Amino acid sequence: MSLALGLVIIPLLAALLMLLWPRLARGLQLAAALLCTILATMLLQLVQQEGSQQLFIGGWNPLLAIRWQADSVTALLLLLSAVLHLLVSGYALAVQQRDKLAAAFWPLSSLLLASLQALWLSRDLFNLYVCLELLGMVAVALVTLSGDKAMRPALHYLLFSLFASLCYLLGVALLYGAYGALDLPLLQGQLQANSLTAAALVLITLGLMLKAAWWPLHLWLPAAHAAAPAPVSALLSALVVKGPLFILVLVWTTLAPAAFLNVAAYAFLVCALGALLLAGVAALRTPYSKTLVAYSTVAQLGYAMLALALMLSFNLPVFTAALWLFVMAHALAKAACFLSIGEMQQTLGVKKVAQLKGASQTMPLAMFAFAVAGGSLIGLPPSGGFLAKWVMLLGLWQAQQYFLLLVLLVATLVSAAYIFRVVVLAFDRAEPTAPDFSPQLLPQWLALLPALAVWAMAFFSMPLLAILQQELS
Amino acid sequence: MGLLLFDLVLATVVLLLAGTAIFSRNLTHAVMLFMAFGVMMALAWARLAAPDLALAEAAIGAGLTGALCFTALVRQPAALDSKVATSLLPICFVALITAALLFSVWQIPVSPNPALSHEVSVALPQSGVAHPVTAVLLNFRSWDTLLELLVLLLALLGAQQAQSSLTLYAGWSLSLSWSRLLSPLIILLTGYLLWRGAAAPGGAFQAGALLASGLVVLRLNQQLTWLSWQNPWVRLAALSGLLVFVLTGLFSLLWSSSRLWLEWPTAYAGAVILGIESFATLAIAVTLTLLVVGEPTEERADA
Amino acid sequence: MLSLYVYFTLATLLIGFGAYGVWRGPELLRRILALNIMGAGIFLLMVTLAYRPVLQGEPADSVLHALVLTGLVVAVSATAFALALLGRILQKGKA
Amino acid sequence: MTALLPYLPILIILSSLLPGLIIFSLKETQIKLRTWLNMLGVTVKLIFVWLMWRAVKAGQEVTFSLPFLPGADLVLHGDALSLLFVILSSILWLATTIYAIGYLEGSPLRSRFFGYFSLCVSATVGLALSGNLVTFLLFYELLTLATFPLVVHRGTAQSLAAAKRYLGYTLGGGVLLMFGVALLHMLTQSPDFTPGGYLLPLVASDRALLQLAFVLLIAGLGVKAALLPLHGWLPQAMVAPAPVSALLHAVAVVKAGAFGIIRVVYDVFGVQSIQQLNVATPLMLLAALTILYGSWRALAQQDIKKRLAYSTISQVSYVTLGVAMLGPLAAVGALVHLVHQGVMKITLFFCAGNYAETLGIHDIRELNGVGKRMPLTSLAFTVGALGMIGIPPTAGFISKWYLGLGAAEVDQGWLIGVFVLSGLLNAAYFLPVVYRIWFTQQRLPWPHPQQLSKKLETHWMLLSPPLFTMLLVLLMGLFASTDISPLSWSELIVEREFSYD
Repeated sequence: MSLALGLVIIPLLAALLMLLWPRLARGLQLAAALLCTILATMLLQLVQQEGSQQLFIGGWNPLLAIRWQADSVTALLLLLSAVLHLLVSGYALAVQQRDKLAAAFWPLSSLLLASLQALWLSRDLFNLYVCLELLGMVAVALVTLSGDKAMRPALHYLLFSLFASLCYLLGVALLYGAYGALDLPLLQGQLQANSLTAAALVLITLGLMLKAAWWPLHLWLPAAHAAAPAPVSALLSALVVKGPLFILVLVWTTLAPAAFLNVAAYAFLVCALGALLLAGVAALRTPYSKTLVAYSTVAQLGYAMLALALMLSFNLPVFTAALWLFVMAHALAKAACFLSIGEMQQTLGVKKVAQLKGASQTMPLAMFAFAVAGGSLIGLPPSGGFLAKWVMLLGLWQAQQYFLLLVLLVATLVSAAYIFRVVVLAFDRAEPTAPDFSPQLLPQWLALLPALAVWAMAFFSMPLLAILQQELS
Repeated sequence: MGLLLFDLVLATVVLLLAGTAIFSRNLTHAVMLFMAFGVMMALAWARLAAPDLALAEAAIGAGLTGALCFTALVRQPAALDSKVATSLLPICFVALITAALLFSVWQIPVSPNPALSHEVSVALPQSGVAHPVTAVLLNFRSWDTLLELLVLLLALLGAQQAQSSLTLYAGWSLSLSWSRLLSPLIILLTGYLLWRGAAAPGGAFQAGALLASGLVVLRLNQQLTWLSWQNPWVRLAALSGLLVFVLTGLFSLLWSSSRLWLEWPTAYAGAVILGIESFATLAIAVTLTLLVVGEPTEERADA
Repeated sequence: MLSLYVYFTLATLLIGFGAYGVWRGPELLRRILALNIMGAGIFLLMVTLAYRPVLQGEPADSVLHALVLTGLVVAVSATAFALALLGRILQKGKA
Repeated sequence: MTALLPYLPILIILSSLLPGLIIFSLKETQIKLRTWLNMLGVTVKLIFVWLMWRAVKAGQEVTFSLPFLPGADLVLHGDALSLLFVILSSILWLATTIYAIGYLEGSPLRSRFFGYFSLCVSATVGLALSGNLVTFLLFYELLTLATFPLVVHRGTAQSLAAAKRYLGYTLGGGVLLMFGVALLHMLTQSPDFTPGGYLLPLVASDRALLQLAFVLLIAGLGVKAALLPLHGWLPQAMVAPAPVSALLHAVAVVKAGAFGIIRVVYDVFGVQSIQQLNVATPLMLLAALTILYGSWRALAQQDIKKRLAYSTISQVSYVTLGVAMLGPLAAVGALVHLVHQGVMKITLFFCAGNYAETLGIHDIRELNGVGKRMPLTSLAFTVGALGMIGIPPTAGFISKWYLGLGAAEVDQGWLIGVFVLSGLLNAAYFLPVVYRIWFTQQRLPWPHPQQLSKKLETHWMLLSPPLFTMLLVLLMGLFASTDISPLSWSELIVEREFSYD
């Protein structure tokens, strides 16, 4: 468990030192990111070998202490966030001078990593609240790095986020009032199916859905994610919305009484359908390229919702696997999308989709990164997105959900439509938008890295599925 | 019976204050009503056997938030008359939800699950402090507290990103002599609150908030010009709470036998907690001060 | 005993008022105030919950008190941040 | 030598993939290096293919597998059928590469073009070598992605529209295929392709699901094979440069669909299951309808490439039809037509490209008297056209003959009527063109003549590929009975496919 501790404390300490000595920031950032990636890999190995690890902070009785738990899903998520942090930091380092990235980016992004890692590890309802709040504040602070134009989206984001945390806190308070405990494993199986529990769960779910930007509570997301600087958008879309999702899954799989599962599954299903179809259409229609990617996040989260809904209504392990595969594939692909779109926006000095015309001639690598990442979002083999979709398809055939198969088909085509909306334009040769300055290769390569990582994911499907299966047994 | 009457009156007052704060046409009034609401809230909490919280709410909830709101109010556009849209449908909707919530809240069992409280009283002797709230905050659930300090720091970092060049505290004019007289007193009080926290209501946050109020007053009277984020020592002070917390944790991790995160050896727990609390107080005070007064800028000269 | 229900009700109503204000507040500052009122309602609920043992002659629930204290600091931090953002927005609007 | 054997399939793919990836990074001006890399790739690939051909002929199994999905490894497998397609695409790639180098001389963005060109061939070869459905699906989608930049290469509004339509159809088809493959995977995992299929044990228990899977698979593959309601992308995709059209029509895309149908019918379901599931007749009807429809529409086209495109729609469905008949002779016809049609159609497209590039001719009415100006190209065109109609001794005759025999064998006499009618239509849209070329006088000046060569009628790189493929068309027809002809190879395949029990 000292590995897990390192994963939280190293970025935290690094951030504090960066604040003290801003000059060291870049070096510290890279060192901390590298160290975290190594530690996370070691932790994953450890968990695979020895099973899930636990820690009661301070060594107190489970009732009193805050519990940390590193099971295989947690270990995977820890590794995912460390790796993404490393990749995004690399990109940020490459472009910081050109993009005039504010100095505050370094400590804030390190704090983002620390708070995410703390969230993945925590199994205490109130501690999760603090982590959520922390995550929300870091995210908003990062959005404000864009300066004036980002202030209003940032404030909206903050207000939504605060409201959501309060809903969550109220739910937790009700649960505590009824059952007198905050520790998730302790509460497991304790909850009775009465109106109090229902109210608590509804509030918790509502708050988390708002935070995770689940359709139809996603209204704050496109503006906030589109306003932030590219590396920040990448982190936000890839990781931050996954935090509340993780808690939601925890709550519904461990806490909720069996009697509620069906209703919840239906509610999630409706949201999932809305996200997959309507948010996809919104992505298809928006004129701005970053907003397109942001709407795509909302749409892609629909897959996770769908997986969660199916997980609750059918007791099939494939859906659990599908859920986390979606989360991972989307995180990597979306990071690549935002970085490449950001790179093109910076270099070409444009915001609209239509102005990306001819980008495959002016910035072939960045466009390629976008297309490759988009391929994973669509679910083309052999990408991580394909793996997730494949696993889900198997489950759907097995559960004989023909309507949902149809929905999945349409959703896939919609996502293909909005991805290729950009890619096709990029091949337009008539009057391509001229770059403001000569495109830089290194950042484009760095934007390509997460996209390549997500395609590599498919070739690690066996170990990945093995890890996810370990969780279930 | 008398107590119930008190409760009812208090509840009515609080509710009225909150309602008028939300529905009042004048934003300035709303802010003032909100501050009064905070004070009444503190009263309610004192009534509900939570003196720590009453203290904190008075200092933080009413005082600090109110002060912050006032500074924001100055920047509001002149047209202050506005009206909360009171269309029927949203009101009904919220009322319905509130009713449902009320119904659920009433289901909460009156006699709670005693397990956790029992556990606290059992573990209290090993925690190093006598006051259970402090024990929970800095020992049993110290991880929460560490993260909370981080949240506070983040608020400062975020606010600095949003820092506007114009500072509008010119209206404040407390005389210098007053503030000079006040400051030693405040520091004394802070120390007392902090020390008391180990055994009785009081502690780092209340003390920090108090210290901050003193610093704010001094800062606004053109004293303490060194108090700015640019100054590395100030940064160190603002970070000291977190740094000491983390480093103490790591130190105890290395030296204690069980090697658990944030586990204080029983023998030293009291001292460790007092140490952490002192630095936390300093950090909180500096952070809050910076939050309220912001960065000094050249334009301030005309104040 | 009845007092408990008085405070339960008060807390819930505050939450309702706050939620309405957050939703329909005409100015951003008002929404921030409303959020604080909603938060105060939740904290009040928690304090009331903590008061339950007192009715049975035991000390109040210190864990809940600690949680509320943490929550308060979190809330004030968030409010300060929100107000700073608001200040920047308003200043820009004026300029 | 034997140590190399298991790696042959992956080496065959890499021999075009690696040069492709390197070409992407080349500068526009590094023409020599690019040409050299292209040629090296082709040569190396042909050597590997030859090695594999020897091995398969000797009855050796060549299998390469990587762990991929649970229950479905990434299997590359060299058997007689896959080799047929591999050889076809490798040889035609050689011709098309030479042609493309000549065709694109001096045009911009050639590194990108040749990069994707190589990726496209890698995907095609991978698809041919796929050892199970999941691997096939993977390369099928990669093929879509690799061909899309080629279709859109010109970057005009027209090609953007065509590319969008192409993507819409092919990605839709890909998703349907994926759903079908997932359904089968759920039922039995994805074992390697086996002659005679592996689904027979399930026919009794999961009849409806298997029928659904068949429909999904055929619909997914039918998009690329341009089966009737799914053919809409093909005529539009004509805006691509001529070598791309040649490759799309003759080898890569439409053949990938047809090849997939062959695999699904023979090696996944198997003749017996198909018969028991009663799904062959609808497929047969659809194919017959497509044959007639394509020929009929070709008749009305005045643009040379458009006419050829509709002709492709019609001709590829011969393959589907032959497969759907489920008889051994028809199967021979289908397989051999896969090869013959590819070679003939690529000849025609090369010639059409030559006319357009040398003289600026796009319309059939402008072809008057072109036989005198470009005799060699016109000769190749004529041979190709005659082959398409099915006149002996061209290769086209052989395949149509076997298809007719097959129809008689399975007692579907009406299909012979279809063949005759389609043959007449073919003649009706090809013979007037040939007549114009040779027997009419030039009336108008050439629209846009260019002097591409001092001695020859056009650039040698444009001229030699169609002559080479024309020669192949004749040789395959004349020496159909020899050991190395596609016909005898097809007979070998069918023997292995139909003698599993």
